[in-house]
Amino acid sequence: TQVAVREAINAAIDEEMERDESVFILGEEVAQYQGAYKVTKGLYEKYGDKRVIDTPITEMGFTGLAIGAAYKDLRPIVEFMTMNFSMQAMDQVINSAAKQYYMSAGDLACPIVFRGPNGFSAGTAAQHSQCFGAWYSSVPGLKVVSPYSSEDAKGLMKAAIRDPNPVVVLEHELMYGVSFPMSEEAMSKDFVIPIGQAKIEIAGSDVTLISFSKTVGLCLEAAEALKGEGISAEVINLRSLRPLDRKTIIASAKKTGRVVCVEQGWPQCGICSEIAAILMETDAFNYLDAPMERVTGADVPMPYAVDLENASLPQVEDVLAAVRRTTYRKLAA
Amino acid sequence: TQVAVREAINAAIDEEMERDESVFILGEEVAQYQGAYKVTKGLYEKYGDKRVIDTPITEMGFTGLAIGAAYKDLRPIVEFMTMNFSMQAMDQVINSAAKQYYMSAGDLACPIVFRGPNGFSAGTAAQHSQCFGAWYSSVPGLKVVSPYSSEDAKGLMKAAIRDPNPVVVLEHELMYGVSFPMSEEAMSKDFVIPIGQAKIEIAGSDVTLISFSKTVGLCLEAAEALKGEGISAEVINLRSLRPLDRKTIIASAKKTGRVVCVEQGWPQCGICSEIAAILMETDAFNYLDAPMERVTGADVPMPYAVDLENASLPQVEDVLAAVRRTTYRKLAA
Amino acid sequence: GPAVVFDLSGSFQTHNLETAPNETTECSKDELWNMFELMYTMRRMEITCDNEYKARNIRGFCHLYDGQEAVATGILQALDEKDSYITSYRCHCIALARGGSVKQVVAELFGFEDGMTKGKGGSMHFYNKKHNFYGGQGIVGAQVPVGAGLAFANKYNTPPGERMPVAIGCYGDGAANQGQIWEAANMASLWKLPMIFCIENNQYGMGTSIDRHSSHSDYYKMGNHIPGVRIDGMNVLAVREGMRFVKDYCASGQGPMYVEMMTYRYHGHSMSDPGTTYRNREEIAFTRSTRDPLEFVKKCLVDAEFATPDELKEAEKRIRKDVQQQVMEAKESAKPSMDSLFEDIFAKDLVSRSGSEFPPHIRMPDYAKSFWIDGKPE
Amino acid sequence: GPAVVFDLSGSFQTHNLETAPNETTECSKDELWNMFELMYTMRRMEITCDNEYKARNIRGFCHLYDGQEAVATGILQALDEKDSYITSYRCHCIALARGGSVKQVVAELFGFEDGMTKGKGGSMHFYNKKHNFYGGQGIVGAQVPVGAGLAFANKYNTPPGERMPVAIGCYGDGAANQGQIWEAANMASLWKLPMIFCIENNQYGMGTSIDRHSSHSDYYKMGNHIPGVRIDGMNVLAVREGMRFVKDYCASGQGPMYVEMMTYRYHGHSMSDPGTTYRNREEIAFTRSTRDPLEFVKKCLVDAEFATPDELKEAEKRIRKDVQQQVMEAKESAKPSMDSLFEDIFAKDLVSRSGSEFPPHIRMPDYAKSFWIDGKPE
Ligand SMILES: Cc1ncc(C[n+]2csc(CCOP(=O)(O)OP(=O)(O)O)c2C)c(N)n1
Ligand SMILES: Cc1ncc(C[n+]2csc(CCOP(=O)(O)OP(=O)(O)O)c2C)c(N)n1
Ligand SMILES: [Mg+2]
Ligand SMILES: [Mg+2]
Repeated sequence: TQVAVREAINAAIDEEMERDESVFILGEEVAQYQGAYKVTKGLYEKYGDKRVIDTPITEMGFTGLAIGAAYKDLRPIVEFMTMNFSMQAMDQVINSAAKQYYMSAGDLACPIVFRGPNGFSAGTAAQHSQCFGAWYSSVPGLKVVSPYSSEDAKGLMKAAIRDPNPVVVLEHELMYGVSFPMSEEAMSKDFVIPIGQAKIEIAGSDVTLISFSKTVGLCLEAAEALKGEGISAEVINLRSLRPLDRKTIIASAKKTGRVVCVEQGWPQCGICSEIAAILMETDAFNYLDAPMERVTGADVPMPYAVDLENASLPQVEDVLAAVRRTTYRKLAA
Repeated sequence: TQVAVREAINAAIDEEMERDESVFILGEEVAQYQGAYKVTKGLYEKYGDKRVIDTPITEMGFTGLAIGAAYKDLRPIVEFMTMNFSMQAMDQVINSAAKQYYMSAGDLACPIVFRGPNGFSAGTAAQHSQCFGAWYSSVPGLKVVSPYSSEDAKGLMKAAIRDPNPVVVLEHELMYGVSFPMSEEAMSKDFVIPIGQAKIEIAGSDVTLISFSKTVGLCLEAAEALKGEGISAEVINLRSLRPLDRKTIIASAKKTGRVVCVEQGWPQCGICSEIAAILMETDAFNYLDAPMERVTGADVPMPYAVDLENASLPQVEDVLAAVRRTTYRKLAA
Repeated sequence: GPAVVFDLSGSFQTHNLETAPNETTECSKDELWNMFELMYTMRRMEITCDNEYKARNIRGFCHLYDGQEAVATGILQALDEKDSYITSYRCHCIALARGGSVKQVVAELFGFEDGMTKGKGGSMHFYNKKHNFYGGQGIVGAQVPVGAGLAFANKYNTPPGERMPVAIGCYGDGAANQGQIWEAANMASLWKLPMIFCIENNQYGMGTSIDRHSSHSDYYKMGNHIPGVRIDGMNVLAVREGMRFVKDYCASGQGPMYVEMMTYRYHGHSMSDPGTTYRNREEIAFTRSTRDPLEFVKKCLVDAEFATPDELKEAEKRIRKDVQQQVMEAKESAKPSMDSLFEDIFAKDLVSRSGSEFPPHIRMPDYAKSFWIDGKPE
Repeated sequence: GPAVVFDLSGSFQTHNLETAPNETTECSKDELWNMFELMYTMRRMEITCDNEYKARNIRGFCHLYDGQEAVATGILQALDEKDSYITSYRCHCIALARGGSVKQVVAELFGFEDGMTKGKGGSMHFYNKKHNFYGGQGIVGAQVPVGAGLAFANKYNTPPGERMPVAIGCYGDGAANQGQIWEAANMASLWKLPMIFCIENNQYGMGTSIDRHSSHSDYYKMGNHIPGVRIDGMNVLAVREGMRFVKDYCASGQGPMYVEMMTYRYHGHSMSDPGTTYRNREEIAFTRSTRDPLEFVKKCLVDAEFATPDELKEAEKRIRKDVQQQVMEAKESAKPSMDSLFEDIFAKDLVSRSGSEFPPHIRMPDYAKSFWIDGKPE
């Protein structure tokens, strides 16, 4: 079956709400309006205003409130209309949720999901295009996942809701409407993707392309193009940013000897930077035939005009250019 | 002359307030109490309540307010009692200050300084020990500096205040009381350290140690110890985290062929990660005789008990262990 | 010509105040014509934006102001350009009135070089420092403490005891419960800043009606001990007169004031919202037919014998044409140059405002295409 | 024994309420003795902490509660353990009263294994979920929306129409203008949550007196339309009686209430603050001699003939000894094991509460010393 990412997330939330009375969702416009991006469609009709709750536009407040509910073993799903607005609630997410289990030496768990579209959209400019992958993934006590496909979206969302810890789910607005085939297994109510495991989307032998969220699609496109050039690319969809699946990254790097990382966020201290550090500090280094390349968002606040916006975001050609640089030596040999 | 870091910062602020009527400072307890850490000592008496302003404990509000004042060409210095509390104001710092000049295509500048102690202290536990180096340094439109010594502290603070852009100054509580010699030049009212330039604290040939803030001291200690082992370490004090002085990093890496980065913050997507990525994507890679090593804070929320806290923070032995690993091959050769 | 006195009774409610705005106001022919023309230009500009958006010439968000024209217009009449203005993403019309042109606004929405922010900002990001207009803010509520900072600067720069320029921060009913607004109000009250907290109550924050997002729906009382005024925001003369009162209070050092403008938004929240799922068409139609701010000002013009219906039709035609013309000109504008991507990250200098300082390196998605200040990689 | 009636007139002020707390209260001998003993234990514990801090056995921050004992004690008497309690960093005494012991509190401050949070939290981080105590929060204001969430859960878990357990969120006068508190209050009011917003007004936020940080200093009115009560926080009987009234209101589904406790902090803000630069010694001495909550409860005991002065002396001696004893025991505790550094990052399971889930890799400063779940590097 073909399922759009939006429906996959919706199904995951719906199934988990059905399965567990303690699950509820709150956020701006999630109930009567069915979500600014219609991700919560039908939930208000089905579960009513006890469990599907429109909030005032007060991110710090409703995030704190949801965290309090989680301390008491409810399982809130907090929708940020976009993750940009989670910045108003950053202190609550980090200091009251992520660090809580540790600070209380295991007395207070915080089973909560923070979700919403992350990163760029189309023409929404600097304040509405920030990627929070690197920031959230740096925080111990949090789990962070970021789906690419519909299967990812469903399986990771269900895992996030069932997890007894705070989980940030970084979705992508431009993926909501994209449909993917979904396996029988993935259609089932028991389908859960373990947090912390990357997925090898395509196996390959010459170069490893690593990404998460929408730009996994870019890597797949690039892999397809590279095929024509006789280059076999392995594509890793990270799925989880915390814990990062170091094993899969390292094994692939060892296998191919060449790594290109792709993300839409700003370059400095990004997910690609971390992968560079992992390659440096592990055995993988000895297997590298070329330095890792990264392809990232431009180091500017996102401009509005379409050409400037495009130039600020990774494109297939950018990935291909990086791959060519990194495979250059081999091809020349 | 020996000057403590606290006095150096104080002098910088005092001199700039004297020089420019548009400079003022606000924050919790900065005026009558003279600062929680006494950094603003004497300023209230000297400049009065127009320019040295105690605020309510409302970080988001007073940060936004200061930004508005900066839009009108005043030059506010915002003291966060510690940078941890800047998380409540994160949205204002990033969305209203950092991105503003770009979003307005150069119409609205935001000449403002955000300063305060950053990172760990002694026994203040998880919510009061976070390092914000990586996060802030990832944001285009911001400048980020982090002094180690008194000269750094004075020169960078003055540069920050004079800069027509938002500058984050990451100080360190445990350094406030530490005294350093200060040159005649640094004592002068015209002493300004250019933002974006690292300082080579010690030149060396075998290995490069890179750090910022308090842990520069650790690198200096390590360098001293290594001398005894016949290893000549170059120590780079980054001073600025944004713009990062890529040139100095790369040149040193090329020279020594071995790099160890040290920071107190969490490892994932940290400053060390970024340096790994820089070494990967530049010419420097070809000069590396060993993979870069990083020494970072432990990947846990900061615990309170002293032994656990110590174990969570880089110690000289950790730096030495990393240096030994990275120089191992050479020594063995 | 001689000014006419208009009756404003019933247009105001006050909170914590011993005085109140005048219940009548004088207005000259010129003044009223100016207001009408500005409001009609706003209306036409917004309607054009709607069409251009549908024609896919505008991307991203696009929040229209039609229905609320009397609010900004009345405010702008009561304040002068020394007073600072900051508002939310719903900012096209203020950009227009504070030193901008239809062409500049629309060119921005097209993402063109001649746009007010050269294609960098889009719908939510208009600014005009020279005219004391500070945006344009995509983040709900964030403009309010920033606005208090503008007021702070006004106070800072005015000798003690003298009348201060004021600052106004406009925000929606949905934004009104944002905590940072209260934080700003506390400081403004504590420090007696000449700050106007102005809630444009158009009854909805996106799809949520005020009774569902605010436990206190008398927004002019939300400042608690801070005085407040509720104003009929569909009556431009009431807005102007009410704001004169408010400005006078704030400018004289008595501290901030809350203002609630009762108004309505005709369009959906942004372009993806039809605006008809959470409120019914009758409600919109009823408001349009009974409270439309443009119809009101036209009626005033005719009633005062400042204009005949034909003159108004004539003027409308002229303005429509002018808007159309400016939109055409906007379309001639060029796309921003690729080099502009690297500009405006850092300011070089506040005094000369002489353009950008460039960071040493601006990484691009393809590293090889990065900007280096000296032209070559390190 | 028979209960005695105590006069509480003058102990309360109300806002937006038609009813008010009783002006008299009944109290039995046992009840009053219990309150006294708890309060005196709190006092001795805090004084001991002061000494131990000065002896360098405690590190970091250490915020003491002496002077404010009647507040927590009275609240705890009025609520029961099904009611949730959350407060700020000034939390030792609530940890004590909500299921903790002097030993556990002090051992935590020593950074020992037997500490209430096993040496992980220190002074600001006490919790006891079993006893519905949720901290302990190092970030000013943050506990208040979280507290509203506890109230939310109480409502969620109670069948509609039934009496709900309440939640109380305590915070200081300095915290009271944090915007997130207003955000929480708006939701609590909108959704009729059984939430008590409790301001412990000890007159100062660190070194800043209320008139310098708050434009509105009638904190019980800060909820605006939300009802409020001001209570003499030095009178434990008034606190108890007032809080019964408040609890009753909130539990019955009428929505939240604001409470202002008039109290005083004897110590400086934390250990680095002598507490005497921004307020003079006379003020402290005067409060101690005229309003001390312990002297007050002792006087009540004697006046009601529940105790003789000698019995009280005896009891004080016993409690002092007990505190001392427990501190000694705390000192015998071990330092936390190094392995505990890796525990409690993730919970494994909410139901069995069976300890930690370990991430695959926990990086340590020296990479080689990292934790790997399967014991070896990838
Ligand atoms: C912090 C934040 N949260 C959410 C949003 C998304 N958002 C944009 S406008 C809006 C509704 C605001 O309503 P209101 O304040 O009444 O203003 P109006 O649109 O009616 O002018 C929302 C929820 C945002 N931009 N920022
Ligand atoms: C967000 C934040 N800002 C600042 C601080 C530093 N700080 C800790 S307590 C305190 C004063 C709080 O005063 P008040 O709320 O009156 O409580 P009290 O200490 O009197 O009990 C401050 C400024 C903090 N912990 N968190
Ligand atoms: Mg609205
Ligand atoms: Mg206080």
